[in-house]
Amino acid sequence: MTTIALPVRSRLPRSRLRGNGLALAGTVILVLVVAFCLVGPLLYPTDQVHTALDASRLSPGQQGHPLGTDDLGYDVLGRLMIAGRTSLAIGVLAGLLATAIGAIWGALAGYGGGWLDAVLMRIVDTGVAIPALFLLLVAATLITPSVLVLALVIGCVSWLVPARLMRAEAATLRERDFVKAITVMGAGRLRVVFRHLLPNAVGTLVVAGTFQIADAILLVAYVSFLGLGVPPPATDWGAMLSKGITYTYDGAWWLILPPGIAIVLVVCAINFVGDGLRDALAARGRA
Amino acid sequence: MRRKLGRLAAVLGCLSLGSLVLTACAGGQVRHGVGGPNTVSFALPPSATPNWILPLPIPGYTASYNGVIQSALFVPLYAYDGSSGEVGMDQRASAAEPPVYAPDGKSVTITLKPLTWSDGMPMTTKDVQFWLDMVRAAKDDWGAYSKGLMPDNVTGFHIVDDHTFTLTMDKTYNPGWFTANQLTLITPLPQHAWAKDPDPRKAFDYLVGQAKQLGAYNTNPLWKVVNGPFALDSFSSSQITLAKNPRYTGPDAAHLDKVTFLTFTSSAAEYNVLLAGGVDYGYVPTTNLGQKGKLESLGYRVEPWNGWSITYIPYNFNNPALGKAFEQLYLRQAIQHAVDQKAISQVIWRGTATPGYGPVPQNNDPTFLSDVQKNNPYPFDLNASKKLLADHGWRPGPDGVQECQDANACGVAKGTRLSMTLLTESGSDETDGTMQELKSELSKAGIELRINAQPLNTVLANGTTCEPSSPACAWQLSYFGTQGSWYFPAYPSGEQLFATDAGVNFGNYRDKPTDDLITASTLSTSSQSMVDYSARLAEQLPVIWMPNPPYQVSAIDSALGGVTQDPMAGLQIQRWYRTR
Amino acid sequence: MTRFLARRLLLALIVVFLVTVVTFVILHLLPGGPARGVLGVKATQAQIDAFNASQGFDQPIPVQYWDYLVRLLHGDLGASYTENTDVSTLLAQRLPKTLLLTVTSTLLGIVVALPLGVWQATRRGRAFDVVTTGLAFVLYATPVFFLSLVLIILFAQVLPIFPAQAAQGDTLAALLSQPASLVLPVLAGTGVTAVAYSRYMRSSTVDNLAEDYVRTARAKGTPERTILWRHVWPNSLTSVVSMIGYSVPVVFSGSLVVETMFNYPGVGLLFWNAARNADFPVLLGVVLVIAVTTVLGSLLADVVQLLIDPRVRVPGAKS
Amino acid sequence: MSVLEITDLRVSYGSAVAVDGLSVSVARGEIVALVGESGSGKSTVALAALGLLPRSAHVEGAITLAGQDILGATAEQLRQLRGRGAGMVFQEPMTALNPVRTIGFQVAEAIRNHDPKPQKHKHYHDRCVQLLERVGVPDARSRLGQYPHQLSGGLRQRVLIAIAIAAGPGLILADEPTTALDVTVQQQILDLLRDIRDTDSTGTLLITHNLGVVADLADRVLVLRNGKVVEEADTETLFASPQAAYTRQLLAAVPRLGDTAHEEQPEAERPVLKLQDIVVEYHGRKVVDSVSLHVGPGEFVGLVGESGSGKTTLAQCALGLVTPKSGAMTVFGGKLDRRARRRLGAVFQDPASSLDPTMTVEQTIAEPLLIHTNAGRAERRRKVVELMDAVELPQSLLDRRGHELSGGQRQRVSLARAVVLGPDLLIADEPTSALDVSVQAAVLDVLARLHAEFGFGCLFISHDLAVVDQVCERVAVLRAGQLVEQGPCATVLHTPSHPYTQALLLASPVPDPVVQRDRRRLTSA
Repeated sequence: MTTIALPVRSRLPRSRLRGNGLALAGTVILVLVVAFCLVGPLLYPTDQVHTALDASRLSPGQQGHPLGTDDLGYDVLGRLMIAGRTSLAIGVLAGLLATAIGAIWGALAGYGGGWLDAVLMRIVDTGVAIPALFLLLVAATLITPSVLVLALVIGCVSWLVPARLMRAEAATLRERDFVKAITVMGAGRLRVVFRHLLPNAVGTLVVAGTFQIADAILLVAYVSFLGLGVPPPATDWGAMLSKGITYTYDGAWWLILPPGIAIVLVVCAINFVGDGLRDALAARGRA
Repeated sequence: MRRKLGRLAAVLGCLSLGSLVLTACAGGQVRHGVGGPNTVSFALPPSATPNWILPLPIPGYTASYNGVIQSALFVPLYAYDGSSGEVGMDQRASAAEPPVYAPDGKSVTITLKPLTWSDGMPMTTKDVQFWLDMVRAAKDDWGAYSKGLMPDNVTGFHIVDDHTFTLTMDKTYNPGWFTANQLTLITPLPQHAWAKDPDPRKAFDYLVGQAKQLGAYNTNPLWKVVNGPFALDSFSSSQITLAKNPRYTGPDAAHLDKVTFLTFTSSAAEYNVLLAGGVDYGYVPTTNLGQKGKLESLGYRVEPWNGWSITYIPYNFNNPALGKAFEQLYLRQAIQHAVDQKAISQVIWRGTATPGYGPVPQNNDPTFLSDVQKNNPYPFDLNASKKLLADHGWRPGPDGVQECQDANACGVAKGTRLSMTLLTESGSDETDGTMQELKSELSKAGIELRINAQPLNTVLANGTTCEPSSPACAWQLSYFGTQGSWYFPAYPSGEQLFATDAGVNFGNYRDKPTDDLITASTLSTSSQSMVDYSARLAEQLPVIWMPNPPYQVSAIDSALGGVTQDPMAGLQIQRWYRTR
Repeated sequence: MTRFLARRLLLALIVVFLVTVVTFVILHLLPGGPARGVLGVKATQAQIDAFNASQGFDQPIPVQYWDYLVRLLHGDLGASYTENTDVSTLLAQRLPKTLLLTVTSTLLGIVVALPLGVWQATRRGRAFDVVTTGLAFVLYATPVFFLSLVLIILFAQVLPIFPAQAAQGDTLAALLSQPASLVLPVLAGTGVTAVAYSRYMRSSTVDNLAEDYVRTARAKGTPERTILWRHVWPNSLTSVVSMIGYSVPVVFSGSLVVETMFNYPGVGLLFWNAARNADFPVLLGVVLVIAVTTVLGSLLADVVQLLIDPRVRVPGAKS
Repeated sequence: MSVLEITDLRVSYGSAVAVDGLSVSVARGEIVALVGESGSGKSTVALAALGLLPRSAHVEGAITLAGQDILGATAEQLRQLRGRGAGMVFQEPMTALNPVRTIGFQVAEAIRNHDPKPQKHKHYHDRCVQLLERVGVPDARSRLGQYPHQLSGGLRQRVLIAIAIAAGPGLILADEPTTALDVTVQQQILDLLRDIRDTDSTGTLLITHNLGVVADLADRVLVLRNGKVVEEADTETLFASPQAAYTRQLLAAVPRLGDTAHEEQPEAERPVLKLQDIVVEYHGRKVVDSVSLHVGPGEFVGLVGESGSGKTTLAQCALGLVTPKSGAMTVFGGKLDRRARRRLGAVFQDPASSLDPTMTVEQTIAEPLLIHTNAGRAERRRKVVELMDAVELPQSLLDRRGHELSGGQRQRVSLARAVVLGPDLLIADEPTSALDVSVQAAVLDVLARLHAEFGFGCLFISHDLAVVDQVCERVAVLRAGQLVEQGPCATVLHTPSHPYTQALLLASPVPDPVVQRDRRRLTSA
């Protein structure tokens, strides 16, 4: 379940041994969704810049709009595509950023140990204790949101979990014999961190990264729900959903279901893939 | 095989969740409200908890609905509202008989009604003097103070007897304006109970100090002394209850035993409760207006509540980049031509907003409305926009944005681009929609509008009066959004809005003829100056005129009578009654 | 053990201190400040200056922070701009309600999720597991606001069983006087916790079932049920307990959303309104409370771990 | 009459065959050993005997335990047999007990499971105390309330044995019961198992890789290789005249004390490693207590001791991974700085973690070159190839990664990495302990060859006295952080003066049943 603003949510260890069926399904879903968002507008071009108040709130099928139009007359199917681009772009960028920051932070803490570890991890604890919602609200008043800015902001509030993961991983790896052996033979800190710790944590990081992306997509949805999303006429699934929700009682299901399903589907799919990757890595670890 | 099917189920599970939403359908008839039989619950707008009980406004404690509570407990000297059908004095709700102006218009004699404080003491002229003394002593801390106006313009207070007094003014005023916009500020206060210090300044500070203790409203004996139809029953940040004042002696006694004001976080939360029957008098978010039929089947009547207000987007004439351009009337005309007010009102506001073409509220009262404003001098016409720009030396650049090619014709430097940023309130669907529509239409005329949506507070903090050299003058256009419509006092003159250097003239609009008309509207006794003012600003476009949304669209329990949706945003709850 | 606790307490204090620094600095970086928002559109520049002076905003930030800290240590969190009440009074009113919501949904989450996780683990790969795990995935991917809305539509409107909003009032008693109004918020909050906990419990149980001691128990003829509930269960529990403690921020953030959706008069709602009104003292107070709760949560997790896990509680062999 | 009768057992996982056509029977009072190296399928047999194999295992053949068919038994019948028909003792006493349950609970449960009228656990406490006393747990009653982590490894193994015999089974399945234990503890456990057999005439199926243990305890031996029995014989017959080539090879690979001749070496003047009064503390406890030691150029110095003796800590100290609280350490006569590290190599115990899984063999071996030299790609390659030859690895492995290699191959790569810069000091911490004997022999061989080539001094840490005797010239014996004896192997390991060294020597089982019998007589006397 989600956790708004939960960069701080403790990532659950998931089951091993869940065959790869789900992962495959997840991959297929993701490929389809990405194709839908990227290629879709080429095959089904719509005007997502200019409003058309004379064609607003059409139900599906009317006037050649397969999924109807929204309150400003935007074609919902076309909007779903460009919204998906935003959601996926922010999700992927923010997820990668969070993972990258977290990885380096955690590696330094876990490998450095001692006071460095203490200082770095207290900062992480502090970050965890400050509600991300607060940071996002403040950030939104400081800057004009755009895809890049939002990705940056979300990335910067959600690196804590990967940092903790990476720290644990680094602390374990530090005790591994190959690290000891090469340290003893004179390898420097940077070499150990970048040549040994990070490559060995790639598995963990990739898995953490996928979950981070899923979380970021949800977080974007929340941010938009709070009215802090990308400025119109750009939009994302979260913004579409939160806007659609206000039409719940009108029975305008075409404003709610498509973005809602898109979010749930993509987040599920990414989690499936993440689980699959974890299984694969666990299997390789056992080999 | 079984495993595979199971996995399929998991994937399908993902797909099926949303379909739950589809199943929304009509519920049964529910008893509305949360209180006893002769009570009514009223939904307050989001984040609008009343926070000031003392009928002396103080900056920082200006939540809407403070006035509603205050006037139910403490009868104002003169109440103005729209209960009679147009905005005017509400005699029943006033603490005094209509004022009698001297023929020279420089003094006014007022006779109080025989009202009684709830501790049994009669209301007297001393109670009015108490108010005046305190406001005079502490005018800088008094929220309604404006230099030169009340209390500066009252030079003498003369007590005739316990119920009659005379005010002397510094000059001749338009009596209509003076009563509506100045005398309405006065509220007789229980001097015998509240004057804890003979020094009016100290008395004022004491009362303000007490009023700041919201948690003590329930128990503080000060607030038990009231002369209005209601008394305070309970006060908390999430719910306020007023109970009928049994010792009220005026002509406007309450019908209901209790009225409860409920606070909500969001209009969506309020609407959910409304549908579940949790309030008697609530509001319908515009986006849910399609549900009118359903609400009616639930026993509500749905009525827009029009405000005594205008809505607009100020230009920042002091903006270094575009101020010069904004000064060009043709540009303002071109922009106004690109605003499709009818479509915005009809589609985005679902027919509840009223197009507004000038500085006078357009949907309530024809007294001050000029024909020019009424007939809209600049109807939606993109070709007109383009032509105006083309005629003045603007040509669309490669990206479609108009660029000045001829400084003489344009009135601005060659190469100036018509690309402007609009600071706007975030978090409102209607504002978002309006802004997108505006952006879309302007882009068709070659004017680029960049929308910068911020929380209302940020917009308020940034979109204010500024010096051209100051970095604070970076804003170009600002829209306070749905909560930012300007609500007039009873007399809709423009001295605060469009007069040079006026307090709320955020864009620094300067126009000598306008200033003259505004002065005339407050000082002359004729109403023609208001009509001329209406025509002048409808033509001159000191701001972008926008459709004026209703105060709210109300959903009122059909068994609740006596409700007038007062454009002045008063409630007159004492007149509500239950028909069942 | 006392030394361990003292150390953890010290770390907790450091974190809380850092939180105050960070939030304070961030808030004071905001352009414009709160004056205009607080005083309203009609306020004059003089009034704004007076407000800033009265709040000390004309002082350098370190001075302001020091004043804030000194007052904080005296238990003074400042006063709300908009609700003209002490922040501490507001928090004292709201916090119990939020705790009611979060603790109830956490407990309910535990009650539902832990046995569910065990059952899933023992039926791994079978229909029960796959269906419940699939559902958990879906719930996990559903934004809380969406879930709340679905609950409201289903149970407050289609079947008007429960109220769509929580009971109002300043006291906990007022809230408890209408228990039915708590059902939906608690249910939504439980959604947040139960999914996470069950997934964790499931994997913890799966891992434990593969442990050597389970084989030992089997080899001595212990029935499977006994193995599950008397051997695996207490082991899985020890790891899940700390996870529950660490999930405090998750639960709190979830409740922020749940409170806005159900008009629940708790800290989340307070926070939400304060953010909209730039009510700095309230924002600082709420963030501080959440930080303290978060820190206490992980502290509690460690303490509980200390109590239930003999490996931590009892010193080991000196070998 | 046999308590366990396995006929033609075949266990496979998919296409992989773990056990192939194995038949064995264990009679009452008889100890039968299944011996083999890792992957020989010996543990699978024990698990199969109690029906504990995972569902994915495909089992054929017949297993009769206490007269009952195992393969066709219902779940409840199996449960009844487990503990009552046969008790099982596992290798890892650290993980085989439930960490959050008391000893009392876990022992009582073993009785209770087979009580027709199960009572509360407390009811069985007296019986538990008897059992614990029977297996030699001192202070038995107070142990009931303790948790496994409060007990030492040896005590835990005794508790596991108590659990195994709690329901009075006719058979004990002992799967590597002493592998995780120190030799002195191992000796006690072996004695206990023998004692149980002697007094209760319980049959025992002993599964082990350790030929010394077999020689000490077993009556009959089956040698397993790749799931097949290669030889079956009386213990004495087998050790005296092994028939199968594999058995002979196995026996030959076991290092024995006294096999190697030692030359006296003159005291070196400038030792490559010198430790002087080293003290290391962990949480106020002295792990290493004023140890002085030196390694001369080209000299092999063994460091022996049981677990917890501080030998690994001392090694880490020498490597600069642990900072001593006091004492002086010099490497090549100076401080352990970057220049000194260039002349230093290290090999560790665990082959699984000795190589970076993300690196190829070539990258791994070449890494020290990258750190310390400017050698170009081609030169590095040449050097790596050279070393691959030296450690007897085919060049085809150059692009493999760690997890694609066997344990022995990994340790050879570790060795190659350690010597690639031609070090003057090598620190080897139990480099062969995790390896099968035959692999160990080969790796030790390589080590000797590298020594001959590079002439480095070496601190060689091991728990196995025979291995140390084979490779080292001098040896130091560590006990509880203190050095008890130090000197040439010929002296210390053959005519030890300290009683602890004597006890250690006596406890290390030798793959010779005759010697073991003599020793037993000696110790019991």
